[in-house]
Amino acid sequence: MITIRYFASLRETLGRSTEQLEIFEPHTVLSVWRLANPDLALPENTLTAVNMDYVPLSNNVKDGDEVAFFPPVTGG
Amino acid sequence: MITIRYFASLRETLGRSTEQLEIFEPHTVLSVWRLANPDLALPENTLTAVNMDYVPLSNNVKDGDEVAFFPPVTGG
Amino acid sequence: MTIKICDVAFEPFTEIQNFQNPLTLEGKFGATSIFIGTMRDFNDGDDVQAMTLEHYDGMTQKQLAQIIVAAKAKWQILECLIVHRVGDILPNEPIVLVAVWSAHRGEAFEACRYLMEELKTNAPFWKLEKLATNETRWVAKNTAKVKGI
Amino acid sequence: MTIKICDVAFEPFTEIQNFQNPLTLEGKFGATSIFIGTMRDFNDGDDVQAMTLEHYDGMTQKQLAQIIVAAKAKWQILECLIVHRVGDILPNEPIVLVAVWSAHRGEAFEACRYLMEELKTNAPFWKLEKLATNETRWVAKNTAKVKGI
Repeated sequence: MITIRYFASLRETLGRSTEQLEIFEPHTVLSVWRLANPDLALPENTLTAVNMDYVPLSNNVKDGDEVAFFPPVTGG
Repeated sequence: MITIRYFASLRETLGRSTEQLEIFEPHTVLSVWRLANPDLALPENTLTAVNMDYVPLSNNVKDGDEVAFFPPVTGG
Repeated sequence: MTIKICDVAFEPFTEIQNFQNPLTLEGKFGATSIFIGTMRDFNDGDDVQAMTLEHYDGMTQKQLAQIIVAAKAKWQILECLIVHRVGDILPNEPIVLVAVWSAHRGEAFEACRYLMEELKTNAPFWKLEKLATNETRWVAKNTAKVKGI
Repeated sequence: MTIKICDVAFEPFTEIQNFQNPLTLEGKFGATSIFIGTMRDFNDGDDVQAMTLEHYDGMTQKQLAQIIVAAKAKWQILECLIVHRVGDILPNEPIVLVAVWSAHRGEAFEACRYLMEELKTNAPFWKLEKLATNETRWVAKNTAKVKGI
Protein backbone atom coordinates (compact mmCIF):
# COMPACT_ATOMS: atom_id res chain seq x y z
CA MET A 1 0.00 0.00 0.00
CA ILE A 2 1.29 3.49 -0.84
CA THR A 3 -0.20 6.84 0.11
CA ILE A 4 -0.52 9.56 -2.50
CA ARG A 5 -0.98 13.19 -1.54
CA TYR A 6 -1.92 16.23 -3.60
CA PHE A 7 -1.69 19.86 -2.53
CA ALA A 8 -2.90 23.35 -3.38
CA SER A 9 -4.12 23.98 -6.96
CA LEU A 10 -3.38 20.37 -7.95
CA ARG A 11 -5.50 19.11 -5.06
CA GLU A 12 -8.34 21.39 -6.23
CA THR A 13 -8.00 20.29 -9.87
CA LEU A 14 -8.12 16.60 -8.93
CA GLY A 15 -10.79 17.06 -6.28
CA ARG A 16 -8.95 14.88 -3.77
CA SER A 17 -6.07 15.31 -1.35
CA THR A 18 -5.09 11.80 -0.31
CA GLU A 19 -5.53 8.33 -1.67
CA GLN A 20 -4.09 4.91 -1.00
CA LEU A 21 -3.14 2.38 -3.64
CA GLU A 22 -1.93 -1.19 -3.57
CA ILE A 23 1.07 -1.64 -5.84
CA PHE A 24 1.89 -5.07 -7.23
CA GLU A 25 4.95 -4.33 -9.35
CA PRO A 26 7.95 -1.98 -9.30
CA HIS A 27 6.95 1.66 -9.59
CA THR A 28 8.50 5.07 -10.12
CA VAL A 29 6.99 8.39 -9.08
CA LEU A 30 5.84 8.95 -12.65
CA SER A 31 4.23 5.51 -12.94
CA VAL A 32 2.43 6.10 -9.63
CA TRP A 33 0.96 9.29 -11.11
CA ARG A 34 -0.16 7.37 -14.23
CA LEU A 35 -1.68 4.63 -12.13
CA ALA A 36 -3.61 7.12 -9.99
CA ASN A 37 -4.51 9.55 -12.80
CA PRO A 38 -4.74 7.54 -16.03
CA ASP A 39 -6.66 10.28 -17.85
CA LEU A 40 -4.53 13.26 -16.91
CA ALA A 41 -0.96 14.04 -17.94
CA LEU A 42 1.19 15.23 -15.03
CA PRO A 43 0.99 19.04 -15.16
CA GLU A 44 4.20 20.80 -16.12
CA ASN A 45 6.25 22.16 -13.16
CA THR A 46 4.71 19.68 -10.72
CA LEU A 47 7.06 18.98 -7.81
CA THR A 48 7.34 15.46 -6.46
CA ALA A 49 8.36 14.08 -3.09
CA VAL A 50 8.70 10.62 -1.61
CA ASN A 51 8.54 10.37 2.16
CA MET A 52 8.77 14.17 2.38
CA ASP A 53 11.99 14.55 0.40
CA TYR A 54 12.09 16.02 -3.10
CA VAL A 55 12.84 13.36 -5.70
CA PRO A 56 12.83 13.21 -9.51
CA LEU A 57 10.03 11.45 -11.42
CA SER A 58 12.31 8.50 -12.07
CA ASN A 59 12.71 7.77 -8.37
CA ASN A 60 11.61 4.30 -7.27
CA VAL A 61 8.57 3.95 -5.03
CA LYS A 62 8.22 0.99 -2.69
CA ASP A 63 5.42 -0.36 -0.56
CA GLY A 64 4.68 1.87 2.44
CA ASP A 65 5.98 5.06 0.77
CA GLU A 66 4.16 8.39 0.80
CA VAL A 67 4.27 9.99 -2.65
CA ALA A 68 3.32 13.66 -3.03
CA PHE A 69 2.54 15.82 -6.05
CA PHE A 70 2.24 19.59 -5.80
CA PRO A 71 2.69 22.87 -7.69
CA PRO A 72 5.67 25.22 -7.13
CA VAL A 73 5.81 26.34 -3.52
CA THR A 74 4.97 29.93 -2.57
CA GLY A 75 5.68 30.27 1.15
CA GLY A 76 7.63 32.89 3.05
CA MET B 1 37.88 81.74 15.39
CA ILE B 2 37.78 78.04 14.56
CA THR B 3 36.97 75.12 16.86
CA ILE B 4 39.17 72.04 16.84
CA ARG B 5 37.96 68.73 18.24
CA TYR B 6 39.81 65.51 19.00
CA PHE B 7 38.27 62.14 19.79
CA ALA B 8 39.05 58.74 21.29
CA SER B 9 42.72 57.64 21.39
CA LEU B 10 43.84 60.87 19.73
CA ARG B 11 42.05 62.91 22.39
CA GLU B 12 43.83 60.85 25.06
CA THR B 13 47.23 61.19 23.38
CA LEU B 14 46.87 64.98 23.12
CA GLY B 15 45.27 65.36 26.55
CA ARG B 16 42.56 67.69 25.23
CA SER B 17 39.25 67.36 23.43
CA THR B 18 38.42 70.84 22.20
CA GLU B 19 40.28 74.05 21.54
CA GLN B 20 39.60 77.31 19.78
CA LEU B 21 42.04 79.17 17.60
CA GLU B 22 42.02 82.51 15.84
CA ILE B 23 43.15 82.15 12.24
CA PHE B 24 44.58 85.13 10.38
CA GLU B 25 45.38 83.62 7.00
CA PRO B 26 44.01 80.96 4.65
CA HIS B 27 44.18 77.49 6.15
CA THR B 28 43.71 73.87 5.18
CA VAL B 29 42.82 71.02 7.52
CA LEU B 30 46.47 69.98 7.55
CA SER B 31 47.75 73.48 8.34
CA VAL B 32 45.22 73.75 11.17
CA TRP B 33 46.68 70.57 12.65
CA ARG B 34 50.21 72.01 12.35
CA LEU B 35 49.14 75.27 13.94
CA ALA B 36 47.51 73.47 16.87
CA ASN B 37 50.11 70.71 17.24
CA PRO B 38 53.45 72.12 16.06
CA ASP B 39 55.47 69.38 17.75
CA LEU B 40 53.47 66.34 16.61
CA ALA B 41 53.09 64.94 13.12
CA LEU B 42 49.51 64.03 12.27
CA PRO B 43 49.22 60.31 13.11
CA GLU B 44 48.77 58.02 10.14
CA ASN B 45 45.15 56.95 9.45
CA THR B 46 43.72 60.01 11.19
CA LEU B 47 40.29 60.90 9.81
CA THR B 48 39.38 64.54 9.33
CA ALA B 49 36.07 66.37 9.21
CA VAL B 50 35.02 69.98 8.73
CA ASN B 51 31.58 70.90 10.05
CA MET B 52 30.83 67.21 10.61
CA ASP B 53 31.53 66.10 7.05
CA TYR B 54 34.54 64.00 6.11
CA VAL B 55 37.04 66.04 4.10
CA PRO B 56 40.60 65.49 2.85
CA LEU B 57 43.58 67.22 4.51
CA SER B 58 43.79 69.67 1.64
CA ASN B 59 40.29 71.02 2.31
CA ASN B 60 40.09 74.74 3.07
CA VAL B 61 39.09 75.90 6.52
CA LYS B 62 37.40 79.25 7.07
CA ASP B 63 36.57 81.32 10.10
CA GLY B 64 33.77 79.76 12.16
CA ASP B 65 34.45 76.18 11.01
CA GLU B 66 34.63 73.18 13.32
CA VAL B 67 37.59 70.97 12.41
CA ALA B 68 37.83 67.46 13.84
CA PHE B 69 40.62 64.89 13.99
CA PHE B 70 40.02 61.31 15.05
CA PRO B 71 41.18 57.70 14.61
CA PRO B 72 39.35 55.14 12.45
CA VAL B 73 35.80 54.67 13.69
CA THR B 74 34.74 51.45 15.43
CA GLY B 75 31.01 51.70 16.02
CA GLY B 76 28.22 49.28 15.29
CA MET C 1 17.37 25.64 16.64
CA THR C 2 13.59 25.85 16.67
CA ILE C 3 11.00 25.48 13.92
CA LYS C 4 7.46 26.51 14.70
CA ILE C 5 4.35 26.29 12.52
CA CYS C 6 1.54 28.55 13.80
CA ASP C 7 -2.10 28.32 12.78
CA VAL C 8 -2.98 31.55 14.60
CA ALA C 9 -1.49 35.03 14.38
CA PHE C 10 1.89 35.42 16.08
CA GLU C 11 3.79 38.45 17.42
CA PRO C 12 7.29 38.24 15.93
CA PHE C 13 9.04 40.35 18.58
CA THR C 14 7.45 38.40 21.41
CA GLU C 15 8.50 35.17 19.70
CA ILE C 16 12.10 36.35 19.38
CA GLN C 17 12.24 37.66 22.93
CA ASN C 18 10.75 34.47 24.39
CA PHE C 19 13.16 32.36 22.37
CA GLN C 20 16.18 34.47 23.26
CA ASN C 21 15.53 34.87 27.01
CA PRO C 22 16.32 31.29 28.10
CA LEU C 23 19.33 30.94 25.78
CA THR C 24 22.59 30.67 27.66
CA LEU C 25 24.45 32.75 25.11
CA GLU C 26 25.00 35.90 27.18
CA GLY C 27 28.08 37.68 25.87
CA LYS C 28 28.63 35.05 23.12
CA PHE C 29 26.55 36.49 20.29
CA GLY C 30 27.51 39.78 18.71
CA ALA C 31 25.02 39.68 15.88
CA THR C 32 21.34 38.92 15.41
CA SER C 33 19.86 39.10 11.94
CA ILE C 34 16.10 38.93 11.63
CA PHE C 35 13.68 38.83 8.73
CA ILE C 36 9.93 39.18 9.03
CA GLY C 37 7.61 38.63 6.08
CA THR C 38 4.24 40.34 6.49
CA MET C 39 1.08 39.99 4.44
CA ARG C 40 0.47 42.94 2.15
CA ASP C 41 -2.92 44.12 0.95
CA PHE C 42 -1.75 44.10 -2.66
CA ASN C 43 0.00 41.64 -4.96
CA ASP C 44 0.65 41.56 -8.66
CA GLY C 45 -1.32 44.74 -9.20
CA ASP C 46 -4.46 43.59 -7.34
CA ASP C 47 -5.96 44.39 -3.95
CA VAL C 48 -5.92 41.37 -1.66
CA GLN C 49 -8.30 41.08 1.28
CA ALA C 50 -7.21 37.76 2.80
CA MET C 51 -5.03 34.73 2.22
CA THR C 52 -5.02 31.05 3.13
CA LEU C 53 -1.68 29.35 3.58
CA GLU C 54 -1.74 25.62 2.93
CA HIS C 55 1.24 23.44 3.77
CA TYR C 56 2.39 19.82 3.74
CA ASP C 57 2.53 19.13 7.44
CA GLY C 58 5.55 17.01 8.23
CA MET C 59 7.41 17.76 5.01
CA THR C 60 7.49 21.43 5.97
CA GLN C 61 9.27 20.65 9.22
CA LYS C 62 11.58 18.13 7.53
CA GLN C 63 12.58 20.58 4.78
CA LEU C 64 13.13 23.45 7.21
CA ALA C 65 15.29 21.22 9.42
CA GLN C 66 17.39 20.29 6.37
CA ILE C 67 17.77 23.95 5.42
CA ILE C 68 19.03 24.74 8.91
CA VAL C 69 21.53 21.86 8.74
CA ALA C 70 22.79 23.23 5.42
CA ALA C 71 23.10 26.76 6.85
CA LYS C 72 25.02 25.47 9.88
CA ALA C 73 27.47 23.76 7.54
CA LYS C 74 28.12 27.10 5.81
CA TRP C 75 28.17 29.57 8.70
CA GLN C 76 28.90 29.57 12.43
CA ILE C 77 25.38 29.90 13.74
CA LEU C 78 24.83 29.90 17.50
CA GLU C 79 21.05 29.70 17.33
CA CYS C 80 18.21 30.14 14.90
CA LEU C 81 14.46 30.40 15.01
CA ILE C 82 12.00 29.92 12.17
CA VAL C 83 8.29 30.62 12.66
CA HIS C 84 5.84 30.25 9.78
CA ARG C 85 2.15 30.94 9.75
CA VAL C 86 -0.44 28.66 8.14
CA GLY C 87 -4.21 28.91 7.74
CA ASP C 88 -6.25 32.07 7.24
CA ILE C 89 -4.26 35.31 7.26
CA LEU C 90 -5.20 38.96 7.02
CA PRO C 91 -3.15 41.85 5.64
CA ASN C 92 -0.56 43.22 8.07
CA GLU C 93 -0.25 39.86 9.86
CA PRO C 94 3.23 38.28 9.95
CA ILE C 95 3.70 35.25 7.70
CA VAL C 96 7.27 34.24 8.43
CA LEU C 97 10.02 35.01 10.91
CA VAL C 98 13.65 33.96 10.54
CA ALA C 99 16.16 34.93 13.22
CA VAL C 100 19.84 33.98 13.43
CA TRP C 101 22.26 34.53 16.31
CA SER C 102 25.98 34.50 15.56
CA ALA C 103 29.23 35.88 16.91
CA HIS C 104 29.77 38.03 13.80
CA ARG C 105 27.50 40.13 11.63
CA GLY C 106 28.54 38.73 8.24
CA GLU C 107 27.54 35.23 9.26
CA ALA C 108 24.27 36.36 10.82
CA PHE C 109 23.25 38.42 7.76
CA GLU C 110 24.16 35.77 5.25
CA ALA C 111 22.70 32.84 7.12
CA CYS C 112 19.42 34.71 7.64
CA ARG C 113 19.19 35.58 3.96
CA TYR C 114 20.06 32.03 2.97
CA LEU C 115 17.41 30.54 5.27
CA MET C 116 14.75 32.84 3.81
CA GLU C 117 15.68 32.12 0.19
CA GLU C 118 15.83 28.37 0.79
CA LEU C 119 12.56 28.45 2.71
CA LYS C 120 10.87 30.19 -0.22
CA THR C 121 12.34 27.68 -2.66
CA ASN C 122 11.90 24.42 -0.76
CA ALA C 123 9.38 24.59 2.06
CA PRO C 124 5.99 23.22 0.90
CA PHE C 125 3.70 26.19 1.52
CA TRP C 126 1.10 27.53 -0.93
CA LYS C 127 -0.71 30.85 -0.84
CA LEU C 128 -4.34 31.15 -1.89
CA GLU C 129 -5.25 34.83 -2.22
CA LYS C 130 -8.74 36.23 -1.84
CA LEU C 131 -8.89 39.40 -3.92
CA ALA C 132 -10.94 42.51 -3.14
CA THR C 133 -13.27 41.34 -5.90
CA ASN C 134 -13.92 38.14 -3.86
CA GLU C 135 -12.20 36.01 -6.51
CA THR C 136 -9.60 33.58 -5.19
CA ARG C 137 -6.34 32.65 -6.90
CA TRP C 138 -3.32 30.54 -6.10
CA VAL C 139 -0.09 32.53 -6.08
CA ALA C 140 1.72 30.97 -9.01
CA LYS C 141 5.34 31.68 -8.25
CA ASN C 142 7.51 33.23 -5.60
CA THR C 143 9.47 36.31 -6.55
CA ALA C 144 13.04 35.53 -7.45
CA LYS C 145 15.59 36.90 -5.06
CA VAL C 146 17.16 40.09 -6.34
CA LYS C 147 20.87 39.89 -6.93
CA GLY C 148 23.06 40.46 -3.87
CA ILE C 149 24.81 43.72 -3.07
CA MET D 1 13.14 57.53 9.27
CA THR D 2 14.38 57.81 12.83
CA ILE D 3 17.89 57.99 14.29
CA LYS D 4 18.25 57.59 18.02
CA ILE D 5 21.38 57.82 20.17
CA CYS D 6 20.88 56.21 23.61
CA ASP D 7 23.11 56.71 26.63
CA VAL D 8 21.31 54.02 28.60
CA ALA D 9 20.53 50.39 27.78
CA PHE D 10 17.75 49.88 25.26
CA GLU D 11 15.47 46.93 24.47
CA PRO D 12 15.66 46.41 20.70
CA PHE D 13 12.33 44.60 20.30
CA THR D 14 10.50 47.22 22.34
CA GLU D 15 12.15 49.94 20.22
CA ILE D 16 11.06 48.26 17.00
CA GLN D 17 7.54 47.60 18.24
CA ASN D 18 7.11 51.17 19.51
CA PHE D 19 8.42 52.55 16.24
CA GLN D 20 6.27 50.27 14.10
CA ASN D 21 2.97 50.65 15.97
CA PRO D 22 2.13 54.23 14.93
CA LEU D 23 3.31 53.77 11.33
CA THR D 24 0.48 53.97 8.84
CA LEU D 25 1.93 51.22 6.69
CA GLU D 26 -0.58 48.46 7.41
CA GLY D 27 -0.67 46.11 4.46
CA LYS D 28 2.04 48.08 2.60
CA PHE D 29 5.20 46.43 3.87
CA GLY D 30 5.90 42.80 3.09
CA ALA D 31 9.42 42.71 4.48
CA THR D 32 11.21 43.83 7.61
CA SER D 33 14.94 43.22 7.91
CA ILE D 34 16.55 43.81 11.27
CA PHE D 35 20.10 43.70 12.57
CA ILE D 36 21.06 43.89 16.22
CA GLY D 37 24.67 44.18 17.33
CA THR D 38 25.23 43.04 20.90
CA MET D 39 28.28 43.41 23.12
CA ARG D 40 30.24 40.19 23.49
CA ASP D 41 32.37 39.27 26.49
CA PHE D 42 35.34 38.48 24.24
CA ASN D 43 37.19 40.24 21.43
CA ASP D 44 40.43 39.57 19.62
CA GLY D 45 41.19 36.62 21.88
CA ASP D 46 40.70 38.48 25.17
CA ASP D 47 37.96 38.52 27.79
CA VAL D 48 36.19 41.87 27.93
CA GLN D 49 34.31 43.00 31.04
CA ALA D 50 32.94 46.37 29.91
CA MET D 51 33.12 48.93 27.13
CA THR D 52 32.75 52.68 26.74
CA LEU D 53 31.38 53.98 23.47
CA GLU D 54 32.48 57.52 22.63
CA HIS D 55 30.95 59.41 19.73
CA TYR D 56 31.06 62.77 17.99
CA ASP D 57 27.65 64.10 18.93
CA GLY D 58 26.14 65.93 15.98
CA MET D 59 28.41 64.37 13.36
CA THR D 60 27.01 60.95 14.27
CA GLN D 61 23.47 62.07 13.50
CA LYS D 62 24.57 63.92 10.35
CA GLN D 63 26.46 60.90 8.98
CA LEU D 64 23.65 58.47 9.78
CA ALA D 65 21.15 60.76 8.06
CA GLN D 66 23.38 60.85 4.97
CA ILE D 67 23.66 57.06 4.99
CA ILE D 68 19.87 56.76 5.07
CA VAL D 69 19.55 59.22 2.17
CA ALA D 70 22.03 57.12 0.18
CA ALA D 71 20.13 53.90 1.00
CA LYS D 72 16.82 55.47 -0.05
CA ALA D 73 18.38 56.39 -3.39
CA LYS D 74 19.34 52.73 -3.95
CA TRP D 75 16.29 50.85 -2.61
CA GLN D 76 12.57 51.43 -2.10
CA ILE D 77 12.54 51.79 1.66
CA LEU D 78 9.23 52.56 3.36
CA GLU D 79 10.71 53.22 6.79
CA CYS D 80 13.89 52.71 8.73
CA LEU D 81 15.05 52.95 12.32
CA ILE D 82 18.61 53.21 13.61
CA VAL D 83 19.33 53.10 17.34
CA HIS D 84 22.92 53.26 18.64
CA ARG D 85 24.12 53.05 22.18
CA VAL D 86 26.81 55.34 23.65
CA GLY D 87 28.45 55.51 27.07
CA ASP D 88 29.22 52.60 29.39
CA ILE D 89 28.09 49.20 28.13
CA LEU D 90 28.18 45.70 29.61
CA PRO D 91 28.38 42.36 27.77
CA ASN D 92 25.04 41.14 26.40
CA GLU D 93 23.71 44.70 26.06
CA PRO D 94 22.63 45.79 22.58
CA ILE D 95 24.95 48.27 20.85
CA VAL D 96 23.16 48.94 17.59
CA LEU D 97 19.81 48.28 15.97
CA VAL D 98 19.04 48.78 12.28
CA ALA D 99 15.55 47.99 10.98
CA VAL D 100 14.22 48.48 7.46
CA TRP D 101 10.63 48.16 6.23
CA SER D 102 10.05 47.58 2.53
CA ALA D 103 7.50 46.05 0.18
CA HIS D 104 9.92 43.32 -0.92
CA ARG D 105 12.45 41.17 0.89
CA GLY D 106 15.44 41.78 -1.40
CA GLU D 107 15.28 45.50 -0.79
CA ALA D 108 14.81 45.12 2.95
CA PHE D 109 17.73 42.67 3.30
CA GLU D 110 20.09 44.67 1.15
CA ALA D 111 19.24 48.08 2.58
CA CYS D 112 19.65 46.77 6.14
CA ARG D 113 23.05 45.27 5.33
CA TYR D 114 24.12 48.45 3.56
CA LEU D 115 23.07 50.66 6.47
CA MET D 116 25.06 48.51 8.91
CA GLU D 117 28.20 48.42 6.77
CA GLU D 118 28.07 52.17 6.13
CA LEU D 119 27.40 52.86 9.79
CA LYS D 120 30.48 50.85 10.74
CA THR D 121 32.57 52.68 8.14
CA ASN D 122 31.36 56.25 8.56
CA ALA D 123 29.60 56.92 11.84
CA PRO D 124 32.01 58.49 14.37
CA PHE D 125 31.85 56.00 17.24
CA TRP D 126 34.86 54.59 19.10
CA LYS D 127 34.98 51.61 21.43
CA LEU D 128 37.18 51.57 24.52
CA GLU D 129 37.31 48.05 25.94
CA LYS D 130 37.99 47.21 29.56
CA LEU D 131 39.55 43.76 29.62
CA ALA D 132 39.14 41.13 32.34
CA THR D 133 42.68 42.08 33.42
CA ASN D 134 41.38 45.64 34.09
CA GLU D 135 43.53 47.03 31.25
CA THR D 136 41.74 49.31 28.81
CA ARG D 137 42.34 49.48 25.06
CA TRP D 138 40.80 51.27 22.12
CA VAL D 139 39.42 48.94 19.50
CA ALA D 140 41.73 49.70 16.59
CA LYS D 141 39.70 48.68 13.59
CA ASN D 142 36.29 47.36 12.69
CA THR D 143 36.11 43.94 11.12
CA ALA D 144 35.81 44.07 7.38
CA LYS D 145 32.53 42.87 6.02
CA VAL D 146 32.76 39.31 4.77
CA LYS D 147 32.06 38.84 1.12
CA GLY D 148 28.41 38.57 0.13
CA ILE D 149 26.65 35.31 -0.65
